[in-house]
Amino acid sequence: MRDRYALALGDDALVLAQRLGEWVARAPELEEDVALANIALDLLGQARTMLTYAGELEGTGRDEDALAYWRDDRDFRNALLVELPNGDFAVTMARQLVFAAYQYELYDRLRASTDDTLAAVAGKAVKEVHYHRDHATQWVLRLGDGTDESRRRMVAGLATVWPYAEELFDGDDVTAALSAEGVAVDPATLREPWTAYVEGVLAEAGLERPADAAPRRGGRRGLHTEHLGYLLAEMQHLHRSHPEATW
Amino acid sequence: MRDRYALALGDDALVLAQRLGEWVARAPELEEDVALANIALDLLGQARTMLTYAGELEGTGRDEDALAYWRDDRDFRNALLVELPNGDFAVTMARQLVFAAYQYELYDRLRASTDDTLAAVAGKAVKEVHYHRDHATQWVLRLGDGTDESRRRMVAGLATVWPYAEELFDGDDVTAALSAEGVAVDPATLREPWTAYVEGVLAEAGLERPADAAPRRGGRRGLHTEHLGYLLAEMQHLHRSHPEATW
Amino acid sequence: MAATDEREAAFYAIVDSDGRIEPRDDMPEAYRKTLIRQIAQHAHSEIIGMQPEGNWISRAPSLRRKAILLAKVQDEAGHGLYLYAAAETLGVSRDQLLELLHTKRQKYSSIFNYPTLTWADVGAIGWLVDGAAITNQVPLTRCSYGPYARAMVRICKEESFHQRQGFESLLTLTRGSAAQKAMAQDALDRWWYPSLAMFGPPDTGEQAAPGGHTEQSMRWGIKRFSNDELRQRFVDMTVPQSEVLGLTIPDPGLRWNEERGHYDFTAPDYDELFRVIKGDGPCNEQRLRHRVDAQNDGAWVREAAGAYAAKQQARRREAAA
Amino acid sequence: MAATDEREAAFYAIVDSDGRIEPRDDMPEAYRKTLIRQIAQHAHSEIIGMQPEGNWISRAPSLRRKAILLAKVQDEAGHGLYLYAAAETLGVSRDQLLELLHTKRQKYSSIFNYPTLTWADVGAIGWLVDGAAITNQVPLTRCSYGPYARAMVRICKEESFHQRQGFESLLTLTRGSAAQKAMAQDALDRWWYPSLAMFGPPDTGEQAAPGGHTEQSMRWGIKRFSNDELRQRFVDMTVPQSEVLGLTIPDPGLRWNEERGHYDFTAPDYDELFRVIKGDGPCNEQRLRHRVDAQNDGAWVREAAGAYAAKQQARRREAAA
Repeated sequence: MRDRYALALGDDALVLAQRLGEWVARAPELEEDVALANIALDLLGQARTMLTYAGELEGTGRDEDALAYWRDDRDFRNALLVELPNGDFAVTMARQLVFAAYQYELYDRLRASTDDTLAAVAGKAVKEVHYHRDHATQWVLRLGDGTDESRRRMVAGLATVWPYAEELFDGDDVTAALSAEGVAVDPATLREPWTAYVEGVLAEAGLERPADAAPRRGGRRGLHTEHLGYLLAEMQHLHRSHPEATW
Repeated sequence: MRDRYALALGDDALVLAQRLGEWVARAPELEEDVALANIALDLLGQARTMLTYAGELEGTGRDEDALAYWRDDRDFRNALLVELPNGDFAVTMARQLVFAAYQYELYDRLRASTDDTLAAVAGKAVKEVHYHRDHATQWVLRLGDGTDESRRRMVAGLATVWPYAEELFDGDDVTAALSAEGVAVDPATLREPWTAYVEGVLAEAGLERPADAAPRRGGRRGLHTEHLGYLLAEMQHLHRSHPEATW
Repeated sequence: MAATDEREAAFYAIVDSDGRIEPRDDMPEAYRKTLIRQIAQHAHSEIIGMQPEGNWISRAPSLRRKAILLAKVQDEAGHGLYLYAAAETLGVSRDQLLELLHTKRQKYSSIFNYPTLTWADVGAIGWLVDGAAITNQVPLTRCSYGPYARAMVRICKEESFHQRQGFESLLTLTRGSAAQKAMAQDALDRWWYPSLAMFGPPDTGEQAAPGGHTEQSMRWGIKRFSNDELRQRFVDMTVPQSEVLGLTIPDPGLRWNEERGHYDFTAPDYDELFRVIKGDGPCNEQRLRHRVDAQNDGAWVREAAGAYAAKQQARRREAAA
Repeated sequence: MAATDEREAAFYAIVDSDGRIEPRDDMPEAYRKTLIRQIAQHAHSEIIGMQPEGNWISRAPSLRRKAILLAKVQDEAGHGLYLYAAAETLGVSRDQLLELLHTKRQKYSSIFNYPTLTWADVGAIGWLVDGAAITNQVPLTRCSYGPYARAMVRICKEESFHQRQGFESLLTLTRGSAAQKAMAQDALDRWWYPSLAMFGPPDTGEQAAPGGHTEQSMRWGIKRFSNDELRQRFVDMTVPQSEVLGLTIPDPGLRWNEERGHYDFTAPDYDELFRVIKGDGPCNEQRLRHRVDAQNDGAWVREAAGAYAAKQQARRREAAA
């Protein structure tokens, strides 16, 4: 059961790292090429640790690459939010704010996990994610309170990602059982601090909270958007083409 | 050696069919969804026949799918022109004009091939390609002689694809040997009728022949653009994921 | 007015004798409006329906399947063309109807608001969705409006071809590897209830459509059977096919009822159906956004074609003068 | 003018004693201009150089390699930042320099106008292209302009790390499957001569660069060795490494010359080099288009950041008043 928990956290990080990697050499300025690559690297590191741990826990000999490259999209457990296409920079920053604010609250609490590995990962990740959250916050402020065009785009970006936020706080049988044991964090407990933080940023940026729309969910059960299949085809093609190879 | 000839013709058709398929459900009008799918289907049919024949000739048991799905981009023999991204509708129509006008002259002559299979394929294909050429011609006229914007885009579209035309007329050891035997058509002999046709269309559309730029070539030797790898990753991923499966 | 009554009598005389109303015939305004809405919704479904299947053209796992799929999606575009043309005989233009689609004032079949997640979904759509569509549409080949009835004849013929291809594609999967069989079962699990929901709300009960519409459409000869009759027909046809495939329909309540001579089955979650119709399905926004983007991206092309045609006409006129 | 002469004497005194010129020191205008062009070209090469390798980030065949590659491309962006900052100490802005790049008035290294066709190309770029870059750049850590020399120290350290990673990646391929080994050899076949061409035209002969530039740069302490000296050094360093890899350098003329104490080798096709520099390489247009698109797509973001900063400043000023 812990393997399923580690897998979901690892898949979130892996898929978002893949999306952020698409920005490299196309960011609005050189500093952002550096920053986005840096965030992608942090997430990739988290993903590698989590997937490795998930593989150990399931005990079938699958390592990080077996899990990243040989599962089909129906077996991925990431939230839909992270697989959304990058859109423009405002969509990406809206997604970053929503996700990093969630991940920050998650890892902050997961440091107290009774599972030493999860606690250790969380201890390292929380510092990285603090920076990710800050980076997104700064940009939401700049874009929300910048020019008319940037404000319009920021509003649209938030509206695009907003329906995907709710899934982050969904519990399931895994999180219920593991949080009762003190291993996992009950995602529902993150909603309040997340809301406080995100609404604070929006208020400072002079942006309204997007209108409530029907939440989009399904990723944790392997019911993804049509976007994920393309992301995986690109990511996995070379690895799958040489099944026995070492790289 | 005939297998290499059939492979090059088949790869041209396969890769362009894949590109045109990307237009389906995004064409400028419903009639064009139908027309572009139709052209893609014709090309896919040509590709299947040519790849099947290439597989028979090489005698290693590779069928059309083995050749389409299990070769890497360095082994594809299509001209660079057909792998170019679709761009806007004007880029696609410029590419269609350049390619269909070439393919028409090619298949028109290949009907006289001493190779019965090639002659038969050509006999069927020349009728299809006559329609493709006419379709592209009509659009180049409409866009070139339509609005200011369409003219600007048509000029840009022609400039984009023009450097890739020359490769279509390149011969190599295969075409030299086979055209001497009457099996293949020497590509160089197609340049003159191609030029006459295309320049006629441009003149009627009131468009100038694009300025000469350094020709782009390499596809026939497996030296492709960076675009082909992505096209193949998407096309091949599912098939390669189930190496033993029948579909 | 007497003239109106007389015209109405003539209209009903044709309808009641199972004749065909043709574009130039008199028809009640409500009949015309209902038909436009129905044909337009059908046309919109064809063109939005290109997207979920089109999603797999580039990734089809064999060249043969790629060709079959490409041809199928092309047929859907063709069906859209026939149906918009049929609607145009009632005095609306394709552009007007598209505008109504793009501004959410006309709908398309909610089934296309579900994503195609795996290759097996393409087969499942052919088998189930086209199967349900045919069940709905075959009676319309005898509908009272001539152009619509004739379009339906052609469309049903092609769709039944597609339905067989979908079935055959799934059969190949279920006779293939374990992974392929699992993929097929997973697709059936996801598409079964949405397919049942394609027949619309139940005939009776709380969730039934507000009264009068069905009766009126039946009176006009543009609906021949009730939603539940058609749904039952679809289930009765599909269950034996699922047995040939060796797949399990995800309904523990499914069983043959000897007495009724029909299968009993669990009704779909109509609340979900209404949510998806209202706009909250997984892909509603994506599908409409894609359509509107295609329309907007192509605007300059359509304008150019119009400008060119006008220039050509002027030139011909000049040459003639 | 006497004052000028005096200032020039002070400049040469520093240069000749192997000292460092700092931004506030006097320097000849031609020195400043040459340095700006050289540093800018180097900075542009770093940021254009992100593209060919960036092309494989999404497709890297293991997560470890993906992380290494992402970090490497990030370092290149960082090098671009240091170098633009070094150029800015000479009185030009990054925006001005980017504008010169985007309008083809300044160049970047032609090596990046070749495509990365396979994963092995990423390793080959690390091994050969970074290897050649280091050979060129190590002497620049002692160059006469302080900010440039200091940037080079940091860059060379990171690049030599990248070079080892590229070598190690290729080594894994050559010790892997037959397909992997073939991929590595193919990459070496394609990247060898373009790498040799990175050192520029030969010192002598018809194709030599028109006279004077090299001498002047040497006199100024911003070039320490001739193109052919550096090329020879690169070949001498690389051949033994290719032997460890078990790969064959695609030059039948390559052999150890006992007498010279160097490898003899076939010179690259300088005509091709000039064609690629002129703009006719396989990817010149693609690389520049990608860069200009990124710049244009990001314009609204940079404007917003500027507007926000101005508002914040105004607010602080108001609060202080």
